[in-house]
Amino acid sequence: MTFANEIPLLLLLLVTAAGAILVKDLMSAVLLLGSYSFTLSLVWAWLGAVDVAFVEAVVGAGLATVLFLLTLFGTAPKDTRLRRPPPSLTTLIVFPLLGVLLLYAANDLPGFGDPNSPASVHISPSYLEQSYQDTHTPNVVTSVLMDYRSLDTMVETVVIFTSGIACALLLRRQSK
Amino acid sequence: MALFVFWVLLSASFEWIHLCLGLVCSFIVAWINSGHSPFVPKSRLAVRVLLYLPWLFYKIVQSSLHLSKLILHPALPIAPQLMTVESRLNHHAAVVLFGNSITLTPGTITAEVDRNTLIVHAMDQELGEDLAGGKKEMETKIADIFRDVEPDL
Amino acid sequence: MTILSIAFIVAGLFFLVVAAIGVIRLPDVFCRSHAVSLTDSLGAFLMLLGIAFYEGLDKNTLKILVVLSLLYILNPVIAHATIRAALRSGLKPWRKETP
Amino acid sequence: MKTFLFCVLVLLVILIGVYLYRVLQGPTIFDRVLGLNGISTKAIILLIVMGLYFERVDMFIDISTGYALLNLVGALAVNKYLEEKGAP
Repeated sequence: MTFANEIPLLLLLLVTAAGAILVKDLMSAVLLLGSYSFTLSLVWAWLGAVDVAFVEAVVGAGLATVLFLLTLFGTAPKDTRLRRPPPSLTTLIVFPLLGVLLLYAANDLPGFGDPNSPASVHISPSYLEQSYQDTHTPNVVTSVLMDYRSLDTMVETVVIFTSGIACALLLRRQSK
Repeated sequence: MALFVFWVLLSASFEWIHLCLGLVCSFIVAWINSGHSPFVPKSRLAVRVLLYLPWLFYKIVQSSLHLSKLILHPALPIAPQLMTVESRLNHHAAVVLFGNSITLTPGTITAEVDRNTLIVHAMDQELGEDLAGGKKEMETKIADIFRDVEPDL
Repeated sequence: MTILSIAFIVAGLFFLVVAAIGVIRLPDVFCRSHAVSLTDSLGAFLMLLGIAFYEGLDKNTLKILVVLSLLYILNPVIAHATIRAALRSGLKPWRKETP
Repeated sequence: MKTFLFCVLVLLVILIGVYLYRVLQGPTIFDRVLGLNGISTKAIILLIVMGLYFERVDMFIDISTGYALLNLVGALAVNKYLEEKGAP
């Protein structure tokens, strides 16, 4: 079993996610989300994706927590209790079905770290071999993100920047 | 300067272009933040603080053992209390160092600082006594560190 | 060297476990924060010292020491901020019932 | 040594679970903040031990430094918020 080592971490992940949904207080939900992304980035680090772990820690645990807090600071009414309606019949049917479909589809994916899967046969080696000669960036992830896909990354950044400005405009406190 | 040392420690690469970049960055950050820091560290002060650290570590070990004994004790014999400690330190950095040392020592935590009066939450009577009596020692040491800095509080 | 580092790591683990027990057992925020500070100050110190011994002397060890000093500077700040917020929002410290 | 490090890793994950109990259970919001602080300290140690386990300490140290700083930012923001608004 390849995944035997990650099971405790994944259990923690499940517990934090469920807790963040089920907890009644918005503030506690924010804190639970913070610990969720700490755990998630531990999982990434365990799988060896250090860059993703770093981004997860910075964005999830640092930035998102502070942004959520700012939102709460600007908007939270006195009573922050959530009243959640019970799930409807359609939800109860559709979502398990969707989960089963996804699991069924995941059966066809190549195994984790399989050397014969299409991605690791011809795409990854060529990136790994040529990216340093092409771009002179020692980190392959950075070179893929910033050189091969630079337009994509730029537009992504523009989208995020725009939404950030919109949020800042909406959440601006009236100084009167 | 300290920022530059920090940069070198973090990047740990000694190619000169990285070093120059770090130098420029640390100067920019220092320039932006200049005028906010309440005190400019002097080298003799830093040496004295370094000499203070082993003693602090000894205190930390001592009170850690005491606290773990308290926690593992089946009857949980704790008597937490709030106490007010008035120090005679008259320097911002000295009070900060004092509060930080108190918090770092297990069993006592600084809860509120107002000029040089600290409200401290202590775990039990003995640790509290330590603060009133024994930590006069800590205060004396810190006052000794800051003895030739003019007071600003 | 390996034996020494294992000894340090085990000692650090002991303090971490004690702190976790304290976090579960102690009655209120103020007391629990003492347990957390126990972890931060001694447990982390011993663990990281053991790891640094195992690594030997190179730049990684230096970085471990940087992380350690960051922990030592930042964690009291966090503990103090938490306790101050708890105190200012009107939480009363737990007291043993005196008859 | 490898096995020993693995045991240390598992034990640290269990300790994170213990703190998580405090975060989930905590009667007041400050308990949760405290638990989060404990979790992130454990995560820093866990990352470094993990780096030792994979023998790539240089990569993992950087993340743990980032963790330590982010932890400070997050906890200070939470506490400022709580100080100004009062506990819910």
